[in-house]
Amino acid sequence: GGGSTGGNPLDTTSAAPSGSASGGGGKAVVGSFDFPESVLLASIYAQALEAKGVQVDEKPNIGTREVVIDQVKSGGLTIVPEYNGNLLAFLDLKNTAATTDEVDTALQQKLPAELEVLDSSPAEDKDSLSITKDTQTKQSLNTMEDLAKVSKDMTFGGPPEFKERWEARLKEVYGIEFKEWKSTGATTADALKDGSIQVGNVFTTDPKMAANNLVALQDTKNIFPAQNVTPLLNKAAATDTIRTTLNDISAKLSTQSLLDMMQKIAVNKDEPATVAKEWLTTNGLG
Amino acid sequence: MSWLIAFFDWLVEFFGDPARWSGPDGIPARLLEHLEFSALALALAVLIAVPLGLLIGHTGRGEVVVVVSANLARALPTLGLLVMFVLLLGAASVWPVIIPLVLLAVPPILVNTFEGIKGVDPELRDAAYGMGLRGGQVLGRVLVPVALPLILLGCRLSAIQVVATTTVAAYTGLGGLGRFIIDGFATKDYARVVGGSVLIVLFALVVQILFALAQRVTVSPGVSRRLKVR
Amino acid sequence: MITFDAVTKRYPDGTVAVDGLSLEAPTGEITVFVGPSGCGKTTSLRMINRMIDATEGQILLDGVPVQGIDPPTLRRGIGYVIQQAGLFPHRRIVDNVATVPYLLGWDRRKARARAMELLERVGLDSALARRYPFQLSGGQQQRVGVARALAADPPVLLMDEPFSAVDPVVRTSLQDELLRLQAELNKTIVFVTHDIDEAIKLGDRVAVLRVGGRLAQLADPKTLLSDPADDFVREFLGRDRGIRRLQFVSTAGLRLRTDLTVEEGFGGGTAEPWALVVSADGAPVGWVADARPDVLEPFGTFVHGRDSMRSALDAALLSPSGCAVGVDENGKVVGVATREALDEALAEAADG
Amino acid sequence: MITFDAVTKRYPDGTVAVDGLSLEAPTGEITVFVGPSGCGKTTSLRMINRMIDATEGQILLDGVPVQGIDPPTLRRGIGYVIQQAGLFPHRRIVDNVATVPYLLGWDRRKARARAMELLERVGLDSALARRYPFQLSGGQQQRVGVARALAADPPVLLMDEPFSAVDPVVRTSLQDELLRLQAELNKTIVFVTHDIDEAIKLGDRVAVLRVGGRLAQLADPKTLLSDPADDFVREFLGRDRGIRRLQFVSTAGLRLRTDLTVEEGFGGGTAEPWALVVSADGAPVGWVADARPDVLEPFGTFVHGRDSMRSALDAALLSPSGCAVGVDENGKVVGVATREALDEALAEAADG
Amino acid sequence: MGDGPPSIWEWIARNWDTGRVDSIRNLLTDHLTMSLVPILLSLVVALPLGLACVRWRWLYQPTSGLMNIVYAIPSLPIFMLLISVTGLSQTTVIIPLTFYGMAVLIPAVVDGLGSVPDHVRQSAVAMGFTPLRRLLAVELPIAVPVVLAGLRVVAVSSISLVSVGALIGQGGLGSLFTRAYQNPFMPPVIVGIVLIVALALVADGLLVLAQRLLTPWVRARKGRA
Ligand SMILES: Nc1ncnc2c1ncn2[C@@H]1O[C@H](COP(=O)(O)OP(=O)(O)OP(=O)(O)O)[C@@H](O)[C@H]1O
Ligand SMILES: Nc1ncnc2c1ncn2[C@@H]1O[C@H](COP(=O)(O)OP(=O)(O)OP(=O)(O)O)[C@@H](O)[C@H]1O
Ligand SMILES: [Mg+2]
Ligand SMILES: [Mg+2]
Repeated sequence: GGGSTGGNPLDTTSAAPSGSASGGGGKAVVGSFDFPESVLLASIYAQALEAKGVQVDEKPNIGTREVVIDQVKSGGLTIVPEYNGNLLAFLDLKNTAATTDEVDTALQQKLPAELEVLDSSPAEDKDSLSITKDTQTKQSLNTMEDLAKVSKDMTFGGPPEFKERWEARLKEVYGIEFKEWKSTGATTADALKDGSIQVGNVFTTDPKMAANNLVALQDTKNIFPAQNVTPLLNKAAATDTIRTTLNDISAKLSTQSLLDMMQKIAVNKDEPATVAKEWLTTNGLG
Repeated sequence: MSWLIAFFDWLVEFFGDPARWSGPDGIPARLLEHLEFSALALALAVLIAVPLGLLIGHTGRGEVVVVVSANLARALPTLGLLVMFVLLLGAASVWPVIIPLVLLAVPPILVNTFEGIKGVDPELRDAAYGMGLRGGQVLGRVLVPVALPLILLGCRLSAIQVVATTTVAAYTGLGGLGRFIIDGFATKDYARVVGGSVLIVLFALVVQILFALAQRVTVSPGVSRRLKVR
Repeated sequence: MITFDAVTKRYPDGTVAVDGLSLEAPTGEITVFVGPSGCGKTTSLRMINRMIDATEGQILLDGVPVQGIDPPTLRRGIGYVIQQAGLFPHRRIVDNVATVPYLLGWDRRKARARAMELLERVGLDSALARRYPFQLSGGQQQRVGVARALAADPPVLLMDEPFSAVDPVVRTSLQDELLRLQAELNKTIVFVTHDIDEAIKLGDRVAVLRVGGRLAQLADPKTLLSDPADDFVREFLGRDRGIRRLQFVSTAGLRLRTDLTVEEGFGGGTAEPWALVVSADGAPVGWVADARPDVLEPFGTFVHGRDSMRSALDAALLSPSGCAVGVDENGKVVGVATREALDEALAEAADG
Repeated sequence: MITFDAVTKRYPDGTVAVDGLSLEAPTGEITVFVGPSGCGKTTSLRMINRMIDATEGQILLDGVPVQGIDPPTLRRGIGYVIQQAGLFPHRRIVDNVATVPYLLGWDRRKARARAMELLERVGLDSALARRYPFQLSGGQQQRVGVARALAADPPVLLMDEPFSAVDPVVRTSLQDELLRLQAELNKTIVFVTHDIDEAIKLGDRVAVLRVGGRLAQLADPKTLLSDPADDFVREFLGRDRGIRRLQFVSTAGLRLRTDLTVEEGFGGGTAEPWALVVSADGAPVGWVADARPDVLEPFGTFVHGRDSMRSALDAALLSPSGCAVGVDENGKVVGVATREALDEALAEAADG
Repeated sequence: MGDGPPSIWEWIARNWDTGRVDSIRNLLTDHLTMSLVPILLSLVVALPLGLACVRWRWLYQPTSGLMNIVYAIPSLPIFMLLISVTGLSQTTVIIPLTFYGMAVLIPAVVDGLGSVPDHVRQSAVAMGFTPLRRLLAVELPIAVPVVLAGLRVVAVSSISLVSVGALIGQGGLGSLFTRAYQNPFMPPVIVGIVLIVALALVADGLLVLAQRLLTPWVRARKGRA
């Protein structure tokens, strides 16, 4: 299918960028993708900024990168918690940068003029192809190379945009082809468990990995790039207050703390905002 | 104007792509899935609502139940029900989609069937009994044929709502034309969103036409007064 | 014969619609229930075919209590005609009429043939048979209603204000039609109306009910008019009771004089102050007074032997001569009823 | 006075509803338009207040052509009453009646006071004023319709079959009410009906129209009955024309005999074959025949001077004696009209 | 904050008013705005359009045909397409819901005016009402019950439809559903459904009350069998 987004007349949209830094705190619209970790990160950003006197408007749970980035470009959103690798892949599908540094460098080159990324945090949440422990033992699969041999009989499940981005790359690098691609949003883990798919795209920090006995196949050829949490900003609306605040957060955020926080959200069903607040307080940012 | 052109471009892009016309993500497969979900939901709704409406309209007992429950069912958010049933039953089966759709489809059919039967001229009912028709015969041979336009109207309204709402099924990973819309949105492929929507609207229009035909065939000209007088 | 034996109907809300009603509707006659609105006419009628069940007492059909008969079976043997005809809008006229035959399991062809025959009988063009009810006028629909009730040739016919929704002219013709049909068919008919004129015109016997569902009087129309049982009935019968009574007095015995006519064009007079000018073919032309032989005065006619004394009196009152012109069915003068002759006949009627 | 001057109405589809109609509806009188269905009665009526505009000819209101007047203004000065009363279901009775006063900008209090006064005038309890139309019976609604039309005291009243949807008893009382009101108010009324009895009862002048919208006859009711212009009118007037004519003949000149009464309890007879027994307070008790002195026979009464000859004749026909009992307004016997006296009076009436 | 998932009551208490955008209270307010505005807006637009359709009969066929099509378009794609025009605002949800409302209300207005008995209209003319005054003082008031019946349907379904907006992050209480779906947890779903149904019933009740007050002349006439 043709997923071309070029020449889309709606790409340049009407909503005017919110006026740039004005005096004290300024204004910011913090958005997030439609998965809990993104919502959590956005909430951390938002509450930290509020503490700094920025007037914050939150728009959680908007949708996929394709939709969200557009909004940041047009100024409908000021800030989104991004992952550097995915952002790069989104901007330049062919780019093979893998490590955090490589990715960040490449990103700076490819980033459109309206956008700005801040420092990448050490906290990382990688994409993965995951299978159940059951499948792993039965078919003795450990790496994605192993998967290539059996993938033709398997059904894959993941968010709809994953196919667009990775179908070609997976085939090219590993020779992985699936019998069928299914769109499973938040239910990928459940679908793996009930067997309606055999391979799924799950984030490595997703608490569902552990909860459902899932294992990630090793990405031996490093096609999934580094995925450090990286704030993405609308350049026009960015202020120094925002930049410093967010950079402070990125510095303090680690993969482990992300995992811990996600655990609270997924298992204890704590609200992202509450968890975010807790973390900010503990780290002296709130 | 540019709107229209863009719209047209999208349609060409969507329908013009030969790959769209085959495979599990192709138009025919998705259409079939959509049809399956909608038809199943509608059939269940008809099976529930029509007999209930007939019974209550005919006996005149339980009128309040109809009004209240119909209103309540209308108020139920389909998305909420969908999520609730996914959480309860898992995303693998079709029931989490079908149940909310049935709940959505029942009120219009129920209310219209009930009103249709209740609204039949009491003189007519009287005449039927007076001629020696039994209760069931009165219902089947007189009340239903006379109330048929309203009953069909209820089914048509429900069918259209179901067709439009089956889209939401895609949210939980099930198929149907909604896939084009959800996936198209996720990948910002507006051609797919527009193409899917157009397919759904066409689908709904076909449903309208089918119901209009069904009405022509099943409703007596004496009731629809289609015939020219003299 | 339909027998009401101390029948009472009390509705669940306590309304006593019919109270201890006992009467008989003889076989082959039209019995009319008449009375003010809410007096229980409809209730009484509907107890016969068990659309409503009596609270107390019983109703017998040729001696058999209706309570013992399964209602649908009972009803298929009783024709039922109501105000708006109650035709099934989704069926063609012919199928409407054939409803009961179908129910009784008649062969389709036979049922339709019967329906066509009945449509003709009630005076409807067979071209109407393929139409739907909405394509008929109110009067035509009412005729279809009657045909439908007659379809299975039931011995009993119940009619609840069948003609009250149509305009007066059509109404009169429907009444005449019913009388003509009844003369052929001899059904046992119970007819409900709130119009006393209709009751008197149609009824062999008229039952006047008063509100509360009690029988005020049961009598043939003539007796009703001459001997109302009480003030309620008298009031209900309204004015002109005396004049309307004449409707039941035949002119057959009315003495006619044939010596009061002169032929048109012949100048000669009679010995009397008035003479009736008659045309060459026997039709009346006008009265001439002795005093003014060239002025034709108006006249009134009645068909001798067929019309009632009411018509004869009316005819007499239309003319300054005070005499009514008797004609035959073809309009030919058969004689003149003088005021004396009328007085005589009226006096006799009053005595009888 | 309303004047139709060669008025023709042709509908866009070509139907000629009214064809060259010329007539006058005099001030302070009731002019009735009567005729079969579709003869253009409603069309004629509505051209007066310009709900329909004439195609040719003109209509004058006291000499002023209505075409020159702005329709809403014209209509506010003309009362209009129709069959279904046309009450506004969303307004209380009092506000319904006050509609035109409100439109004319009257003060609210004054308009309501006027409405209350009118409700009383048409015989409605003032407790009904706060009700909504659906809470009233058909007859009551019709009374409200009349009150509403009268609210702004318009000199002209148009009534289109105002009483034809109510049952006969109520209808009669509404007609009586209208006559009583008119005696007080002296409006110029144009009244449409298809019921010839109503026309004759209410009309000072009756215009009979034939289908196609042509005037068949315009006359006062008495003339109409005695001299129908042609067969169409004669047919339309129906039977009993002679008898109904008597309605317009007063009993004032009827010769009464006072020597035919005997007091109750006194055994003595009279010289005649019949004697009327009268109670101590003057009320009639019954006739006794010479031959059977202990049997009381029925009698009929009329109020002498007030009732018409029709009543007198009816009264005579109710009794085997053939005599009508004349009473005064209180029901006391004033004398007996023998058949001879009646014959005399009738002959006179026929001549007149 | 204890370990393990909270009970539904704890969850409600925790989230009722956190001061954040996604507290239940704020969602409720958003939900109300996004459903009430289209209800009112569609009424305001449908009235003149309905009147126009009555005045010019030929308009009704095409209008109702168009509205039939509008009714058949699922809300989701319209939300998505509108994002590019109106952005991530409540307007994106309000516009399509307004159109759905119109699809129900225009026929209701037409039917309502059609329910004015002809004799009532005629007698208004005959009493000298000018056309505008007749419309305002006679025809519209009598049409109220039918229009209100339509408005009840619109109100209830708007309130329930807003929740679909959650799929683009603008769903009021509907966002409880997406949240609960992404992070499987039942209490938000239940709270969402209950609140939406409650809102709908309250709105419906208010409209019934409004009908009672506005149209005291309409009473269910207890017909007898
Ligand atoms: N189902 C019922 N429940 C309670 N009361 C009833 C019922 N049906 C009729 N009635 C009452 O019984 C009485 C007689 O009703 P019925 O219909 O027999 O009168 P009717 O003589 O036919 O009157 P009409 O001339 O108006 O048709 C009335 O007072 C009526 O209100
Ligand atoms: N708007 C119209 N367009 C065409 N023809 C009409 C229209 N209104 C009435 N007519 C026709 O004009 C003729 C006279 O109609 P009108 O309503 O005046 O009759 P009417 O005497 O009042 O009859 P009815 O007693 O039935 O009320 C009828 O033939 C009728 O069909
Ligand atoms: Mg009755
Ligand atoms: Mg008319």
